[in-house]
Amino acid sequence: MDLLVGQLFTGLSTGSILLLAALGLSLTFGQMGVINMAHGEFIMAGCYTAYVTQQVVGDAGVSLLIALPVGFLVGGAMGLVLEWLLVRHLYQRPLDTLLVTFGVGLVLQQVARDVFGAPAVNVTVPEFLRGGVDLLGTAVPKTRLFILALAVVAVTVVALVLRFTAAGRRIRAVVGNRDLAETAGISSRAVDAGTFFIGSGLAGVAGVALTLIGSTSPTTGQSYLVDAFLVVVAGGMGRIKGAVVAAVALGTFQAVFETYSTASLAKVGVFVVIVVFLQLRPQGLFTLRTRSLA
Amino acid sequence: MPQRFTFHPRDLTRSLAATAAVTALALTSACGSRAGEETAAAESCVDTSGDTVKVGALNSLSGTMSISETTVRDAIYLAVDEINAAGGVQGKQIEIVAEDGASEPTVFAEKAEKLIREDCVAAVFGGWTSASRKAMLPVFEDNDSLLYYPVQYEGLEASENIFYTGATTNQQIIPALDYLAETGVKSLYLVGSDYVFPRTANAIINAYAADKGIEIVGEDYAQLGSVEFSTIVNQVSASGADAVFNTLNGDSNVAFFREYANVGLTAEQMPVMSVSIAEEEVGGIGIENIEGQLAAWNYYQTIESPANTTFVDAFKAEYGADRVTSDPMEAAYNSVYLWAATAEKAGSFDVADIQASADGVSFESPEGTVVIDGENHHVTKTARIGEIRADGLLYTVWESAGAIEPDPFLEGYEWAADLQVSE
Amino acid sequence: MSRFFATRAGVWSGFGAAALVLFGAAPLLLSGFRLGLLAQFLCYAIVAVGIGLAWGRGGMLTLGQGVFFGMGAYLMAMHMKMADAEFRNGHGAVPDFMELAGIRELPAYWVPFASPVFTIAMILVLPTGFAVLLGFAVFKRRVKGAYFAILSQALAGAFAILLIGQQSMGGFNGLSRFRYFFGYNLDDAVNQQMLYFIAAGVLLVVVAVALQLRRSRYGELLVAVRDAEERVRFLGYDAANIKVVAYAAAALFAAVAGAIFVPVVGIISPASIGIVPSIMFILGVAIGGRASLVGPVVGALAVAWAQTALSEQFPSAWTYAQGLLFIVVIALLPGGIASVAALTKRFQAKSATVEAAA
Amino acid sequence: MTTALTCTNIHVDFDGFKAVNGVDLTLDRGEVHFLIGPNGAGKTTLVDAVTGLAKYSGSVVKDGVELRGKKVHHIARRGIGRTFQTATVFEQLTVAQNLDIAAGAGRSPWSLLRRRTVLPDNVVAVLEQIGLAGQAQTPAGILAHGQKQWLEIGMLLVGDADVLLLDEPIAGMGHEERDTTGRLLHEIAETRAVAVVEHDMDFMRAFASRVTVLHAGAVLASGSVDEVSNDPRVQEVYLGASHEQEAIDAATA
Repeated sequence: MDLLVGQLFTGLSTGSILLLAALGLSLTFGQMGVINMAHGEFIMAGCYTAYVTQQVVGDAGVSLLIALPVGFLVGGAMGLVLEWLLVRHLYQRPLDTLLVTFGVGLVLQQVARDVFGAPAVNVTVPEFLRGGVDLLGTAVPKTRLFILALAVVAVTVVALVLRFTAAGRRIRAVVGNRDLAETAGISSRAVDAGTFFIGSGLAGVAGVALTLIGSTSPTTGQSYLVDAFLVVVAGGMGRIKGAVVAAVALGTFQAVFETYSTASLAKVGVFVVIVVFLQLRPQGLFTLRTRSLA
Repeated sequence: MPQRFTFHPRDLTRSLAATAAVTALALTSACGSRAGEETAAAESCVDTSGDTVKVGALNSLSGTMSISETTVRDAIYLAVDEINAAGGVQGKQIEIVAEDGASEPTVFAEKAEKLIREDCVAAVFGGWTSASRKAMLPVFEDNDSLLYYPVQYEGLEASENIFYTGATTNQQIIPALDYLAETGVKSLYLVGSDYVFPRTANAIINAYAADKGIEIVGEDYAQLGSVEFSTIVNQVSASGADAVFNTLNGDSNVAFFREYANVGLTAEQMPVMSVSIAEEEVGGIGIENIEGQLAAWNYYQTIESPANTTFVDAFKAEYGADRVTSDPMEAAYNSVYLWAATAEKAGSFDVADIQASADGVSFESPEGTVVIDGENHHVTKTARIGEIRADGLLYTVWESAGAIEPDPFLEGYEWAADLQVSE
Repeated sequence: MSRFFATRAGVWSGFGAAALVLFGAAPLLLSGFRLGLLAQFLCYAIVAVGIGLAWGRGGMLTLGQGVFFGMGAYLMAMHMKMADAEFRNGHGAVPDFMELAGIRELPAYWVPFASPVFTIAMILVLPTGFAVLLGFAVFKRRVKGAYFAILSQALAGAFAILLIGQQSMGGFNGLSRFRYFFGYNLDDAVNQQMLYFIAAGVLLVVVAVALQLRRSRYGELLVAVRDAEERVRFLGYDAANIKVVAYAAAALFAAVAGAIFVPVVGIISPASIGIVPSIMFILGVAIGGRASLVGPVVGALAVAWAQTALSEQFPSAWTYAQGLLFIVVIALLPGGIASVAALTKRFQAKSATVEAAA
Repeated sequence: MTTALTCTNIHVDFDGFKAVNGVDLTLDRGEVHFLIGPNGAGKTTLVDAVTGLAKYSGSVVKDGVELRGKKVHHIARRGIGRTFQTATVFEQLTVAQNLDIAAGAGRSPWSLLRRRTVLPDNVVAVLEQIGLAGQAQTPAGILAHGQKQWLEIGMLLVGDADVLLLDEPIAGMGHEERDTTGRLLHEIAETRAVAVVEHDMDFMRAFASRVTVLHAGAVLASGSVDEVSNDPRVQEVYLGASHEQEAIDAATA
């Protein structure tokens, strides 16, 4: 019984981690069709932001609160540079974007290795997040609750921004119909750059948060990237709602499957489920219908 | 009237046939010896006529394993520099040819072959993962050359062409179990990464536990590099085991210990015995998450002996005061000295002479005296249980009575009869 | 130049020159070790030809060729381990690595691989069949572009993880320590050269097959599907079938390359077939020129050579170089080296006309 | 004059938006049948439905065979060809290769895997018919805009389509080209049914055998050019005949 409650929470928690990692992708890949393989390295940049902030500030709690917005800016700034230097020249060639950003990811990993060294560095968990709280007889780590809450906040903010702000309406307009948006006087250049900034910034935030539970090393981002892409693929292009449902579903599936089998087989199982699922709904859970022939 | 195209050839059936014919011809003219026939052994090209002798250092300088393997390389260089400063081996200066194994077994195999056949080195030092050793083994056997392998491993291997200077299972796993049994542990939870070492180690632990009446309450494997330990820690926590035996590798340890501490498990309640966490790894995990936990090795930086003081001082002088020394580094350092001592004893760098003279060669190493076993090419080692303390270093809390003879096939343990394999 | 190579005489002389270099010059000039290395690189080149077909001509960016490469390699490795065990300990003996893993009974699915004929048949059929099934599953549902790329990449990851978990397939360590290749001693230098010849011969055959596929009506159709899939569908073709053929051919090439790779290198492990090795296959193809025939071969050889030559001196610099190559070549030179040749030719032609006019 | 295609009570629903709402349409061989109507009237969606791209309810029957539920390429193989608003040809391939591919949907795998030695007779004939015989070896990508449209029509002809659904075939053409295209359409229609989605009213007047006006997903009127332009409901939709051109400009913007 304890284990069951624990596992259900684990599913939710794994889902929230996936969601945090995938939310930025859902914007850049989903809304813009850009496959940013360096997204994982932006997450890693967030991790190291948390590390550096902690080295400077000292107190783990204060530095976490500072690192979250700073991580957003660091990730966002890297995203802007990437968009401006490379991605904007490749909007017509999505597959090439994938390979180019993979190259960027390789370079960033090596930069991290040369700057911070190859071994993992330690980001101390603040006192108020240590230990667990009792939930129906199971100890649930506070760090995971924090990440769950952060994921909820991030999704809510992104959804509100998209729905209610002028910038968000512009983004949705460009996604819906780029040409029409242009004729309506929306600069799709600025919108693209802005979307990339937000998406990459979210990766930075995810990185800061993930230092609470995982390691901070040059290869950290890699461990989240493929799963995050699968979330976006299963969730459907351009749909935050889809990403949320897919992340929680995949997280729960993984956690439950792992209880009755091994972690390795659970990973393989996730892949099989996604391929089968795409047979049923090739465009993902939720789709935007357009009349274009692409 | 149909219009003719300007394309010329019809199709390539004929060129295909021709290619196949050329290949077949080349093949029939090129067949060598078949199974069962003797193959002429590859001629060794080692040249020691000058005043230097070449050795290879083969470690991963790039890729995931570079974290660990670069430290081993530093130790190898330190030993070589010391030996050279003291006059070299048989009066010859040692010259290192360095190669990058790139964390990939195929690259290890390729580079080992290059070191032997192109660079003509007398011996190679390096390798870390069992996968890399398994990849290199046939290369060293086929070319009849020598590898000195410095990392603790899962045992069940003894090649004429490899010297194993790290611990085999009866010098690390079994003493760790003895220690746990002595401290009254009655039930164990096994957590490991999904590869050969943890699986073999856990097979041994299961056999040991069956014999000694210890209950194994769980056995879980995480994918290598996995950082999601919620499920496993939940299960560990729910199991109520007396202790955890941890054979996780690399970044997984970071995530595991964080999760472990976060659900409120402590070293007092449920100690974790780790066999892959050394001084280098503690920093990344965060001392607050792992303080008080146990490790099983043969060497710690904190060992108090003249030989170790010399080693640690020399290492810090060379590579910086903030650097730490660890078990695999020490074993690599020893391996160079053991090779040099064997060559001195044999009066030759020839592989056959080294193999013949190896038995009984000893070295006053930082961990104590180590002696080569000529039979299985492993070395005697003292087992030590270490506790991780607040300064991030490991301190000996228990050590075996004297050096333990290497027994890679566990022939001296009756309860391990089912694990033994025919070599 | 390229005109010439489009003629029959050109094709013949191209193949002739390649055969001369591979079968004549290389064995004479290279040491046994270097020749073995070249054989390994040729295996990568065989994979590259298939990627050139699927990606360059068919527009399917397959980031999971490691799966098919690995299938071919593991199937061959299974046979070689079986043959080895049989030779040492008689029929039905358990291969050495299984003993180490505590497996005392030969798993049933290993048994048929004692037969060389069965093994070769499986190498040709199994990966290709899997590619056909998977291809139908995704292409019929019109999963394409980035979706396909990411799925194929996830497939490579899942396959590697699956293998790591299988102790009866060697787990993380993979399969190694082979002694015989269809009865021939692998430590004999003559037999090592024979393996090189096989690799070289297979590469020429694969290039010839790819050439035929490109120049046939099918090849034109494939380009048509790449550039305007819907148009092809509205002309009455099932575009999925067309794509599946190229995808399966690429899978077959990769599987054959894997099967040769194992005796040449002496080990196959999950580290050689996962996500990163799979994407590295792409690098050579991109550099050489994805849409050209010989470009992927040249690119794959160049990248493998550069990796070997540079990584030992500058391990950190090589990683930067890899990353920068991806960025620079794909962003600025999507046609690869092959397009440089075409560009200079056009430039020369232009200056020639200018001169003629003057 | 025989009926080639009969559409009955076609409905297309995009997430609640009724793009086509109960359309009946008959295409006869020997006619150039124009489909007109303001933007969003459902013209292209109707073509999408008939060719299998959009899901619909209702019935489309060609030569006695129900097409609903068949896959795109099966419908195409039954002789229904379409073009797109922007001419879609294989730009990397030559004109002759484009036509050869279009002619070969029924080829056996074996002949596909071999090289083409001579051009099929029907390809040669169509090259003449669409006026591109001189450009047979030109890559389609560098053809003029109008030539691409002709090539796309030619691709349907060599594929033996006898129902041609053409989406704005004269978009971007000059006067002379329009007339050539119009004559070509009539030549084609001698043995086939041709439907043209078009905004250009002059072109429609000059070449339509029959006109169907769609509005808000339904048929507003159908008949000869005169009948339709005298229909008051049609005039209302187009804001009166005198303002016709402005209305069209607005509609095409």
